[in-house]
Amino acid sequence: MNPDSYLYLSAILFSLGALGVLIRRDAIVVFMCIELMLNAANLAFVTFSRMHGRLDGQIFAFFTMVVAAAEVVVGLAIIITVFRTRRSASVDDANLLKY
Amino acid sequence: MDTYVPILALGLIAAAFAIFSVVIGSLTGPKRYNRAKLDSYECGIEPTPQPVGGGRFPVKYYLTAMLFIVFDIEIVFLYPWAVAFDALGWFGLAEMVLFVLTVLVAYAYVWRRGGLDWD
Amino acid sequence: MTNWFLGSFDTHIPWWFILVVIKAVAAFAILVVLTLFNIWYERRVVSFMQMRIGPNRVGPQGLLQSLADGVKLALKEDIVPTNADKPVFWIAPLLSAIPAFLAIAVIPWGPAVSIFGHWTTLQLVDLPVGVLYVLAISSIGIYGIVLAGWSSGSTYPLLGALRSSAQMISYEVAMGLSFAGVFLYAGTMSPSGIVNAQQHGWYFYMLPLSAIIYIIAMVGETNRAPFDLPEAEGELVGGFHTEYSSLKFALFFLAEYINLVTVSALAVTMFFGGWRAPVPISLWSGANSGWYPMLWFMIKLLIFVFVFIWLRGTLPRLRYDQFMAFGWKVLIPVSVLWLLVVALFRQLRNAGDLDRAHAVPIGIGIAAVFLLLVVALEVRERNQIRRTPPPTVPDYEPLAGGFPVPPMPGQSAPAVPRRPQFARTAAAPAPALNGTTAEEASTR
Amino acid sequence: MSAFPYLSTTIGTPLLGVAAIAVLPKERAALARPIALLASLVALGFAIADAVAFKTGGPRFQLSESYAWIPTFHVNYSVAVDGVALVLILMTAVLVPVVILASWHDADARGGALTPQGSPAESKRSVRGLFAQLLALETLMLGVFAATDIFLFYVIFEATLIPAYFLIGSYGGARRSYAAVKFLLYNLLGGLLMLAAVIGLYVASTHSPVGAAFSFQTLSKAVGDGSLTMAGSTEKWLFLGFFIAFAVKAPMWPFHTWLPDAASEATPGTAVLLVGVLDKIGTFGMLRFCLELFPHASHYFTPLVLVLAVISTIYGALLAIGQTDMMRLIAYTSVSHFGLITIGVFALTARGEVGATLYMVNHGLSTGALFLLAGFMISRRGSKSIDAFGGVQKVAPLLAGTFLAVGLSSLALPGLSSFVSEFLVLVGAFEKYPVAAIFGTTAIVLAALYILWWYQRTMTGPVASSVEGFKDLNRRELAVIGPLVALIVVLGFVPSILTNFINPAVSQIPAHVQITQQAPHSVAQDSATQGNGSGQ
Amino acid sequence: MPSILAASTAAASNTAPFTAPHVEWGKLSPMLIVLGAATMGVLVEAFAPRAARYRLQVGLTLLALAAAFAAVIALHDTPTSVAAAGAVAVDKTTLFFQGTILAISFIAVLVIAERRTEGGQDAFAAQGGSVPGSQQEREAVRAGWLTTEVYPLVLFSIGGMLLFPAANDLLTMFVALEVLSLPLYLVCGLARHRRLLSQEAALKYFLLGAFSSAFFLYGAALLYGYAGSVQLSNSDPHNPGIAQAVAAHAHGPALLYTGIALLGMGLLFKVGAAPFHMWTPDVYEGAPTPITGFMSAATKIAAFGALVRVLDVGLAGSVDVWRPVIEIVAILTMVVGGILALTQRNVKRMLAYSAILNAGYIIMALVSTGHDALASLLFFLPTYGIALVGSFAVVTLVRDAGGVEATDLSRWAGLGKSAPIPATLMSIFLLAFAGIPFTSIFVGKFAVFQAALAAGAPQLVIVAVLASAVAAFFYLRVIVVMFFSDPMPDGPTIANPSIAVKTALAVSALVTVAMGVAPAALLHLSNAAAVLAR
Repeated sequence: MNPDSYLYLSAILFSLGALGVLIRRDAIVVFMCIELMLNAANLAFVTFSRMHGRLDGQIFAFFTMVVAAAEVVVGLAIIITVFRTRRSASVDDANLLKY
Repeated sequence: MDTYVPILALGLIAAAFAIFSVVIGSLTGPKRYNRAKLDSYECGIEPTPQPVGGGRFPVKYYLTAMLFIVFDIEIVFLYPWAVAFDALGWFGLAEMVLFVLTVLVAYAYVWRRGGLDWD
Repeated sequence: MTNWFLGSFDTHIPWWFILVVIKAVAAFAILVVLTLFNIWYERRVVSFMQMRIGPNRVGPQGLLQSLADGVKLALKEDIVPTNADKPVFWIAPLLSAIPAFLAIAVIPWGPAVSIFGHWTTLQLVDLPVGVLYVLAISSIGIYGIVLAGWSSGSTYPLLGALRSSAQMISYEVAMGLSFAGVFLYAGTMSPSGIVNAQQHGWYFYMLPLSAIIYIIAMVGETNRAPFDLPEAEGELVGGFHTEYSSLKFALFFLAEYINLVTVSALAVTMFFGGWRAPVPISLWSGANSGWYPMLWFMIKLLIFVFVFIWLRGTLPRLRYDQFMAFGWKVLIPVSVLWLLVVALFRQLRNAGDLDRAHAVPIGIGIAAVFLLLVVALEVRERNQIRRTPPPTVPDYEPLAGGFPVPPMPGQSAPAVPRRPQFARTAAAPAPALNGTTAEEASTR
Repeated sequence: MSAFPYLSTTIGTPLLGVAAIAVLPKERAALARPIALLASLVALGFAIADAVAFKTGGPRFQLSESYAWIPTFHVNYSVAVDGVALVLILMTAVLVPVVILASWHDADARGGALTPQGSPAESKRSVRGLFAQLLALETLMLGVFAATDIFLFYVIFEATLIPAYFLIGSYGGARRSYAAVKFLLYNLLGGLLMLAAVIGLYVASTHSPVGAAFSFQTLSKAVGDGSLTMAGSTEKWLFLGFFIAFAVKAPMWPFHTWLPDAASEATPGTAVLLVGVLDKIGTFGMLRFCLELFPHASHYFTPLVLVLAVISTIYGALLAIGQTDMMRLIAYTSVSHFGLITIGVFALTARGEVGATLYMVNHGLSTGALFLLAGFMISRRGSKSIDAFGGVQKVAPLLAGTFLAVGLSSLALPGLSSFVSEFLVLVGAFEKYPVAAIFGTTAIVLAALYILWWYQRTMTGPVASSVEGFKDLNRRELAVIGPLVALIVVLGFVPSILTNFINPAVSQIPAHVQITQQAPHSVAQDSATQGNGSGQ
Repeated sequence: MPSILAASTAAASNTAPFTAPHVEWGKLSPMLIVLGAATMGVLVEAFAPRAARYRLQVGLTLLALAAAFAAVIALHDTPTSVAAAGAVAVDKTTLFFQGTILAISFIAVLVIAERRTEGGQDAFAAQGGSVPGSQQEREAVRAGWLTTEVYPLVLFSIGGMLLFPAANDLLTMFVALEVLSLPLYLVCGLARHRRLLSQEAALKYFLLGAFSSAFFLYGAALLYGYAGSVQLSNSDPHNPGIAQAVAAHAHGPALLYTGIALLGMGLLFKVGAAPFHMWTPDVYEGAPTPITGFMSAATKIAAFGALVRVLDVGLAGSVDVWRPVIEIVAILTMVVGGILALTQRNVKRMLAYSAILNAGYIIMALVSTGHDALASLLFFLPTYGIALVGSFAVVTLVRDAGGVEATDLSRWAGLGKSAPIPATLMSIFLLAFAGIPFTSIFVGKFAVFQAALAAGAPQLVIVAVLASAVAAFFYLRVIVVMFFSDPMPDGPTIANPSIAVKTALAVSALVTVAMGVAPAALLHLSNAAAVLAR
């Protein structure tokens, strides 16, 4: 199978994620979109890894997973704290710092 | 890709069966409208109005989810290490001990601070 | 070669594909049949344990009872509550059932056999990462449960779903850790490779603790008694599927029983030699070839199912906090440390520093230390509980909060009826919100 | 390198005073005044010693010291004086003790001279702060004239802003913070442009056979002998960088607007230092750096500069006539005078340069004295407005007399110091740029107008009711103003005291610009691309 | 397609015999000390009694930082090399960055550990997870709890910062980026006062930070696709790194260009360069002020270290591609920082925009891959960082009633009279930011401008000069308010800090002035340190 297809898929996923971050307002959804971007990068890494016949791309993917997990932990903690305080996870409601 | 064809086949069969069941279940059964029947079940008393999803979850569940992620990631690293263990030798063992100890430090912290207690 | 059955097919269809279809259909059929059988099996065995008879009317020995139940369910009204999130409510049972079927795909039921003259293994597909596949697929099933609970728009299902997901992910950690030891010994993640590696000894005695942990964890994973808290009828009225009826409910039921089979099959594969014949029979050279291994596998599988039923029949349900504490505070640390011990042993042996003569005493020593550690933890826990002074109970107020209430433990109702103390009702002390007493918190 | 570090000693003495004041305990704060006076007098002594040690027939730069400071950028702490720098150092050293004496009570509890109402919030001002900052400013002013390393010069040039800023902002009048900010921003912007130019010069030197250098002597020599050549446009940009900084400093139209505010809001003492000394850095910089480092560009931009200078001269004088605020009036006269100095600098004749340099000193003395006298009057009356005075000469004849003498010096009456310099400037300019000289001459007429009118409105006529009970100059004030008047008179008759030093230093400058003008790298070459530069 | 893992396991167990990589523990010791101490800190949290934790944590943190600094010193003449199988470059630049980060962190931790200004409590929430204003929070405050987890978190972050500029492959760099960022996201949300603001800051920082790290990651993926390696540089011809691939024009440039762009976005976010600066003011304002000081300085240093390594080592071959972009970013950053700072009435926000502006100056030094440019960057960063820490430390001292920091500029009126020492210190820092001579940042600016001009970017210098003039205005405004206006009757009180904070302030101010008066030593050091392992 042509690896280019995977790259296209990964680029589409990444763009979707980035778009989601920019237009969605719910912190959790924004966060999910970021995770989607990370996973898109992972897909790209694995594809390139296969194209180059080298393993370091896969190792990178592993580490990305770890980082994504750590991000989930930290992010969830922050979002829940804000959520518990404001009873809303909308980014728009977090407006105390509006310029 | 061929490897996954059998799984796909099994998946198609299972999906066909499951969808068939869900659809047929809604067709074969009787339909007798009753407002109380369609209410949420709360042991017969008037259900408490609440949003879908029940609003807020106890924070404990999130904590469990976070801990799970941490350990699951540990496992992600354990598996390839375990499979390649014989080739890695002492180096692999030492690195993994270091890694596991680090995770255990976090684990000890969570334990001591009551993160594992479910009240 | 012409065949009455296959002759009707276009001859261009490759053989491997036909085999795949046959095996897939067979796997599906086996699972469905096993489910029907297991439901009956469970009811009969539990009845036996409870000195009852159990289903015995429909079919010989009541064997067709499950089928009858299924038909009955299909004829029941399919209720979708008003509060439910409709699409998700529909999808959830599918999400639960389909992965359940899929998980079985990588389990080897036997070695290579000849089907219509073509050699093939009795395994739908031999993935090199088969075990990972099972873990991955089975975790999709959790989505089904969570979404079912969430989409019902009702309190009990939601709580059940949350509990269920928390429980499954908690025990999945221990489960995953117990597998690591097997991989370490087998050097592969392929189920068939693991079975092959058990040629000279099953892993349940080479890795006893792993096996035990897995068996405990698999009960937790399947939400079965004594770990059936998500469905706890007494507390949650059935948990996540409270609002489900008709065949949607049946699908959850089906999924649960298929999962039962899957985890049992995995246990057999990982720790009990897979399709390999047990010791006395394995002395016969033909035992591990042909179609016989499937028989051994089936027997082992049914023994595991029996164990499940046995547990349900004899053990009471755990309290949720005990259950979570057991998973997080016992299973996980023990399995992590155990894994390191196993690795150390393995490496010592690989490096040639360890021969069998030393291994046994060292092994026993480590096991003893382990045991001591577990006991010490347990003792410590209990001491702590004992040392914690009983919470100071506020005086009994018959009308606390404006309603007549019965006395709490530690309180006593006034001996003689007397004038109610209305003046005091207003000043009911607020309970601590975080649920920890100051003293307990200060030790953290 | 001389055996005794004359210049460093001179520069460092006030700094010692700062240190001494800094360690004063709070309750002995009043001691800051004598300490400051002592330090500045010692510095004056050292400055005179410098002048004595300076050999008028010797090489241009003398008393030089040089120590590596930032080797990475080839920056040295190198100081040396030529005649121009020496006379300016002398002027600074003279003015600072005078200012300190004049500022004796500026930090008192009842506010400075400009806030007689003494609003209650304007309570305490730090005595130690005032005198420490005056001394710090003196150090920097002495240093900036002595610096021969361009980086060092720039650094001190910018650093002078800080004490000046706080002096204006902390001790000035009601709108002092506005004035201080305006002062600092104008000068900082100019300074930053200069910084860019300094760096540009350094980079240019890096690429030349001279090698990376900041030394003024090295660079000007290299420019002179053609070993450091810059692309025409580069040189013009660098010139502009330096020039705008200096033009802001020596307030030149249209960069002058900060000066009236700063001068009128500052205390008289600060105003003296500001206009008398700090602004001289601008004209000093033009004379030394613009002309000698960028001869082609200087030549190229001379018409533009002269036009601006002439505008400054006339504009400043006209506005001075219209002022009712005495401090602002003096500030505008300074704009006018600086225009004349600039004409002298850019006349590119020996007479012009000498005249300009001499003018710098004389202007410092006469304008300084004017500010101080105005300060004395304001402190008595509590108003800066000219209209608030009248007939002062009847109640305070000494004050009026000195005022007249100083004022006449400011309008360049022959026999008083400014006359010599103004004459030299105009003659020098006339040799090459007669039109500019003619326009410049009108300033003399206008100067007579504003000085005499001012005198007439405040000193003569019937005694205004508010002026009754005016005390004449007291002893401290006499000690302040006396030496300045004496110097004005002496220099009016014996300008050669200074011109002996100045002449050799500036004599080569016109030649320097002329010679390099014929260098193969002609200005005309780039005039096509840089045509907008001349602007006329 | 065979599975990922199958391939890797097969490769590991069958085809190639595994040779254990050589890990040069000694060369990694600064990072190991800090991260090890951070782990210890977690254990302290777990096992030490509550009363003893604060002392233990602060001691441990400071000790670790000192030890790591000593390790950096001990390593100072190790030859330029690559350690840990090519993952970490141990060269002079790395050591310089590490030493700087450690020194600045040490000072910052002194401020973070301050308890006297709040009457025995530090700047952090008594209990991070409790809802602001809830009964639970009140109880935690009454019990006098301290979130001592801050110290291990800060140490982890420092560990990441030490690794960030040292990373010689994108994987290590990515991990370092996250180790650096994740703890910071958390501590940002832990301010004792104005919790809601703080939590929102944490949320914004987290979301935008994660967003940018996703860009970094995808950029790394594309560069990996281009070069077939994640190593920035590898001289082994069988295993060429990105630099070698760029030099050899390995593949089509599309992957390279896109990769550079995405990677650059991720890194520029961390330094707070426009147009990726949006988080800076909010986070600086919302975070606990001692943390703001710490992260504004240390993060910036580390991130510039990484930028330098990526651009100068990995992508030096395609300098023509990224240089115009860097120039535009520098200009944009200076313009945005300068102009928006003008409109601020809050000291912390003003300092945030000034940090953006200063980031613009530093980016100027990136336009050239030459030695001088790097050296100027190396000089600028520590001097700027230390002044930044000092200025935020002063902000922590000015308190309104109730212990809330008075960050509104109008509240600072007359501070020069009511509290001359803090006001003078603040003025020193502000004048330094404004680039007044005889302060360290003046020399830094000079160096950077000189490097940019020498690299043929006069337009940058012009913009920088104009931006400096604009900047002077808003720095001066603070000084004007402090010194030239009269104190308010209900003005803020000035906390009397502990000796530690006094030391930190004194050291910051002293360094700021000393490096302006006698910068030769540090310049010499930064010149000597401008050596990258390529």
